[in-house]
Amino acid sequence: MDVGLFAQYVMNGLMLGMMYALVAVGFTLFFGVLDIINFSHGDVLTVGAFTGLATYLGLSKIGITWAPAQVVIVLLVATTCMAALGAVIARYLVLPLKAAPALNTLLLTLMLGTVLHEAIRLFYPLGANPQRFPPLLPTTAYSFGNFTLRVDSVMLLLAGLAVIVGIHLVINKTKLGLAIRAVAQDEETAKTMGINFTLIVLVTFAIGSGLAAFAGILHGLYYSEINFAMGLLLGVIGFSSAIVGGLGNIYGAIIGGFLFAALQTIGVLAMPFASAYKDVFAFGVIILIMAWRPTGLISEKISERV
Amino acid sequence: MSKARAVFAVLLPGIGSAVAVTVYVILLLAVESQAAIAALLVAGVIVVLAAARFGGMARIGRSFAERENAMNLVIVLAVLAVTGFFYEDHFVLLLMATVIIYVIACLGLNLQFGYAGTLNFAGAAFFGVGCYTAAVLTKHTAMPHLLILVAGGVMAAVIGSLLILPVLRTRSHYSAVVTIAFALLFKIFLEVNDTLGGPQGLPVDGMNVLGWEFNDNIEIGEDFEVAFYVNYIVVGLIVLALAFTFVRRLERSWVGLNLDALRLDETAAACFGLNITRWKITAFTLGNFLTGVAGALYAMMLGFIAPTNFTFGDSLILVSIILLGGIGNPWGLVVATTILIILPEKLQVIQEYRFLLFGAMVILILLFRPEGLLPRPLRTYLPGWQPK
Amino acid sequence: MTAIRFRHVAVFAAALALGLSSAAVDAKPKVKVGFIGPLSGGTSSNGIGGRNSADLAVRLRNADAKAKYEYELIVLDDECKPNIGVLAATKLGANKDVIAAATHYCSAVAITTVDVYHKFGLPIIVWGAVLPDITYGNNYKEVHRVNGTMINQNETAAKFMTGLGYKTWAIIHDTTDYGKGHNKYFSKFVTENGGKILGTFGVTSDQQDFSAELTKIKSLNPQVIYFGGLTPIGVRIRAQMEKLGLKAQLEGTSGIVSDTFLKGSGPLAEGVLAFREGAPTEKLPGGKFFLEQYNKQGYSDPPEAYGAFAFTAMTLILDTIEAVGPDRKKVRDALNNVRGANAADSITGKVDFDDNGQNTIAVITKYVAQDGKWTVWEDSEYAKGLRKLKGM
Amino acid sequence: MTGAADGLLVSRDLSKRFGGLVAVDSLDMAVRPQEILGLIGPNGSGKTTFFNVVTGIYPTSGGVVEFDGKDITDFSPQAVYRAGIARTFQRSRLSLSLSVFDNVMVGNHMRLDQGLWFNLVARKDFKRQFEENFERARDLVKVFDPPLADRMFEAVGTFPMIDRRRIEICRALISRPKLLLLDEPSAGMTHDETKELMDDLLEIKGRLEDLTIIIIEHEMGVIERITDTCVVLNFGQKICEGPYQEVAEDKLVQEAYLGIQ
Repeated sequence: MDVGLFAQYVMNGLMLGMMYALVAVGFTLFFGVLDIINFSHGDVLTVGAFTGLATYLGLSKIGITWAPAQVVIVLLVATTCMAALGAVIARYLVLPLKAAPALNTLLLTLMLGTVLHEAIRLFYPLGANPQRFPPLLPTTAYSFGNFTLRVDSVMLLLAGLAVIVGIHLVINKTKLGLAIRAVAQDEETAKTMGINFTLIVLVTFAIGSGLAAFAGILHGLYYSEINFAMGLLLGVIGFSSAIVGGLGNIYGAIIGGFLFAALQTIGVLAMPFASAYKDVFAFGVIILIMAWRPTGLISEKISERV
Repeated sequence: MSKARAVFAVLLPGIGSAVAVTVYVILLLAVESQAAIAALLVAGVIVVLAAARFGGMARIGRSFAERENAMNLVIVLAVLAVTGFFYEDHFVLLLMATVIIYVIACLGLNLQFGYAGTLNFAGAAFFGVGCYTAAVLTKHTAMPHLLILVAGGVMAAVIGSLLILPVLRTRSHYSAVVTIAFALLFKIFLEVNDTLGGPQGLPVDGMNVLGWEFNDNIEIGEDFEVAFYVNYIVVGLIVLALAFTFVRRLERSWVGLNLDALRLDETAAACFGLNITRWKITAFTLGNFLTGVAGALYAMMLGFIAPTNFTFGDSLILVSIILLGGIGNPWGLVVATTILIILPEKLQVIQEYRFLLFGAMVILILLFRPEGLLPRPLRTYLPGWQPK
Repeated sequence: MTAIRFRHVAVFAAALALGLSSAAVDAKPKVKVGFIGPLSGGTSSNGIGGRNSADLAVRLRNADAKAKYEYELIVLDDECKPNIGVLAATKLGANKDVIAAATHYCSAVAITTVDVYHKFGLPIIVWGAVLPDITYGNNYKEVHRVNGTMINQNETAAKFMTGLGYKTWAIIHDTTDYGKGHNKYFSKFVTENGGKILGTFGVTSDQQDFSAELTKIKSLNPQVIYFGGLTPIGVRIRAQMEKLGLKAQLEGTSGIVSDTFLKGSGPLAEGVLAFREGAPTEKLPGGKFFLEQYNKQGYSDPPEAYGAFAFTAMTLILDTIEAVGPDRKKVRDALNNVRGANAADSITGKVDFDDNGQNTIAVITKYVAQDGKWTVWEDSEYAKGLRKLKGM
Repeated sequence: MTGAADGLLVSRDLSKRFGGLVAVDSLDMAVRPQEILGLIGPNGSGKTTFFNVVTGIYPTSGGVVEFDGKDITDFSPQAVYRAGIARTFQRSRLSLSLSVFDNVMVGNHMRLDQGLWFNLVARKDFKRQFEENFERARDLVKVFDPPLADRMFEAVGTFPMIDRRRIEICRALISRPKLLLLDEPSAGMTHDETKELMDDLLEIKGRLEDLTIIIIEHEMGVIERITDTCVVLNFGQKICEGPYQEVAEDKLVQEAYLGIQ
């Protein structure tokens, strides 16, 4: 296969992987602090994307048409709104179930996801149709043989990287991050250390959901199209990535995300006759990995008190 | 004589409620005007709440607990009564048959989730395996259709066994993701796989037992005909009765005890010799079998199946039914399924909003009544048995 | 088996006739007619357009004092999903008060529901689905269709494109019968006309990311990408072509001739080609009248490409009922008789059913997206050479 | 000190490491048949870990466990139970949503017919077996607390701590094990309750004379009252062994306790 084409595949894979990783990080953060799966995450992403779109439309209405400004505002509004939503979800839906079996929370958030994207389908104007997402980034493209590199794709990729690095720094270099890690390590001890547990949980959910919104915008800008159902698959893939990486481990999540994208791309290359099977292939491999490493590649430490 | 009277006294509340519910359901299914339906629903809720408030529920519960077989019979008769009333209304009968079939499927999930505690998010997928098995077998083989029901179950169990290893090795969240991944994998596979009809789906022959065509309306005399769905309601009821008895006896045996024990505390269970693996596999396989049988029957009734029948969303609905009904309580399933299937069909206004509403409802239940509408009672190994 | 079913139909049809003749005493007896289309999901815009148009036909008829009956339109949603469609069809068919119906925009649904209509003896007229087998794959007397099939559509498309001088194609089609059908017929005609197909890709109808397929197509470097599928993935494919810098010309089918495609793709829609059977609404004999009436009713959504056909189908049903009375069997036979000398006039021109109940109008319109509108090729700046198509 | 040979449960050079932490450190000890051995030592001295290693919940990091003359090192929990060792847990691990009878029957697993046919179809035979075992369970519970025996079909969650402890011990004893491992039975109970429970325990011990018990306990009163001999652990090592009085005198032991507490 010629270099340009290969480069193209790598680029596609990286783009996908970036989105998956962003989603996966959210899942893993939630699990870290509360040992729960927030399955509404994928649909929070969708809501984020639509919030972004709505903001854009609003801006154009009031005559703000300078693209850079639009991008910034869209991102700000979407992320803050979703951060708020995340905190609300944590406060009123997830924390109340803290004592209940883990699967109840899983189920609750699954249903919450349904509620979210159904709400979009029903209440967003023509929400059932695919919505066009405006190209807010420069679309100039450079071609090297079969490899077309678009400025916006590069910007998206870099932005994604920046965010992931940012998260890494927040978790490892700030007091907040310290608190989050403390809670993740052992809630009781963290409390005795005078950490406000509830607050940390809310903040973590805010961060994670903000990430989702960011990923949603990324998705919109990259595919120039969003729809109410986009969250489900993204969510499940992000979740699988987090699981494969090993829940509660940010690096695991990132690796998982890119791994999954790689699997899909390889699926296409390996089975040119049936590129449609790429997801079957990807999920199949996930199941196998689960059978092989029941707690993920970078295993989460299970300490069972007896 | 006096004994008979005593028995009757015990039975009265049960039978009374059964009759009331039957009449209510007939009304609900018969009226068309949305306002009337809404009114009926409100009334129903109020009556139930009142009954619960003034201990009526307890009495009814007693009838079921002490005269179980009698009450089961009453229920079956009630269903037949409703069927008879709507003998020529295809759509109502389709709804009823659907409810019956879904209950069978949910009994399977209940074995897995309610007893063994393995949450299976691929319920619709295993249901689908049953459907597709039926589709293929009716088309390409001469296998007797009653056997095809069994085959559907076996197939589901077999395909389920592919997941056994990962499900066994993983714990709660992790095994949940295994089933979720499978649910999606299954649907995508159906969509891209042409030999099984792809997204277009497959036609399925109607059931035919000893030359009796299930998918033809039944003609009696000149211009009196009964909708063909009655056939499926009858078969459905028979299968359901078997499945119900099966699940009930399982729960009321040492096996049921084992499943509860390992669900509630694997480590402790292991320390008392329970073979965790064996019982998890048993529950998972038997559960999938039931779900598959239901699927096969459903496919033959519908006459056409497509991947969109078996989405992740559908699996979620199955799980919601279990939860709404009261985890581990077969009767709860019956009630929950009836509500979740009939309500959106009758209350057209909510039809479009049904997923939204189901979602919201489950969330509320989880927050405020996690034990469900009919909480599971303690195990009674031998109904009516009293220690000497 | 068929025979048995027929007897049933006869029986309850007769019973029905009795019931109604007794009811017919009072002034204007109610008669129910049905409509089924995709009212939710990606193709809902077409479904809603069709629904409004059928509704318009009913309203006009009810406003007409000379009409014998008062009509009620029962509307059901098939979500463009075969299994949902079967349920909807059963619901209509089982409801004996429904005399006839205009049904289905999605071929994948229509092809699966015809059996149901036959089973219940409910006469229907397809108003949008283009798969040939819907009428030609069976000999059901209940099934009719006012719009053309994809055969004529793809023949014209292939001739036209090769005529423009295009030589190489890559085909993307969704894997429903609709997409497969388009793939089959277009491949056939395009190769007959000397075109070359470099690659064919089946995609699922809810696929999100096409970069893999498109990247492979890019390496094949065709002049034209032919897309046999519906609006939602059409939008995605157009957008992702741009991302990957594909310079090829996009050629669609009737499935993307919708305002939603134009809205969804924005400026990227410019220059996309598509083909549809039947003349554009405003160019139809009764098109002007139809649009006037439609706007007068103040529906919130446009009639879309197939609205006129839905209107025609429903009007034809109402005329027939007026003529032979509300009786499924009679209506069915009357519809089968709409041919040759008895061909009906309609806003879409003559309706002339062949033995399979297929309307034999073969006019196909070529469209090009120009300035956010589906413009008829002949009047477009592209035809005049003021703008250039891609891939040449 | 006793040669390991005549012990019912014998551990030789038994070790358990978690990463860097050594929870049990090359421990040699032997329990004589029919004695009650007290296993004491400050928190985190490896007592519970020892139980978990013996019962097969944790794999050993080294050394051997012998029971009744045969090597049971790294047996699965199931196998250990079948060999005749039953235990209770520090945090009571009953199934609160199940009835008293259910909980006791879990412990009786070994004696119950697990065949599907038997359970689902042969309901007559099942009835017989059920009634036998109900009698056995009720008699056992009676020994601890007669009133409790009349409430066999109530959810365990509704009972106070002391009853739960009783039920948990019944669950362990119903299968007639040779060795009973009690992990802090007094935890979460008042002084009087503890005393009551110990009376029950001694009564049982009287009835099942071939029963051997290892008890982990912080309440020295309890230890002094019921144990024949004690083993003191600190940092996973045995620092002292012998009858309570001797042990209580021991320098190391006192340091160990004072050192920590």
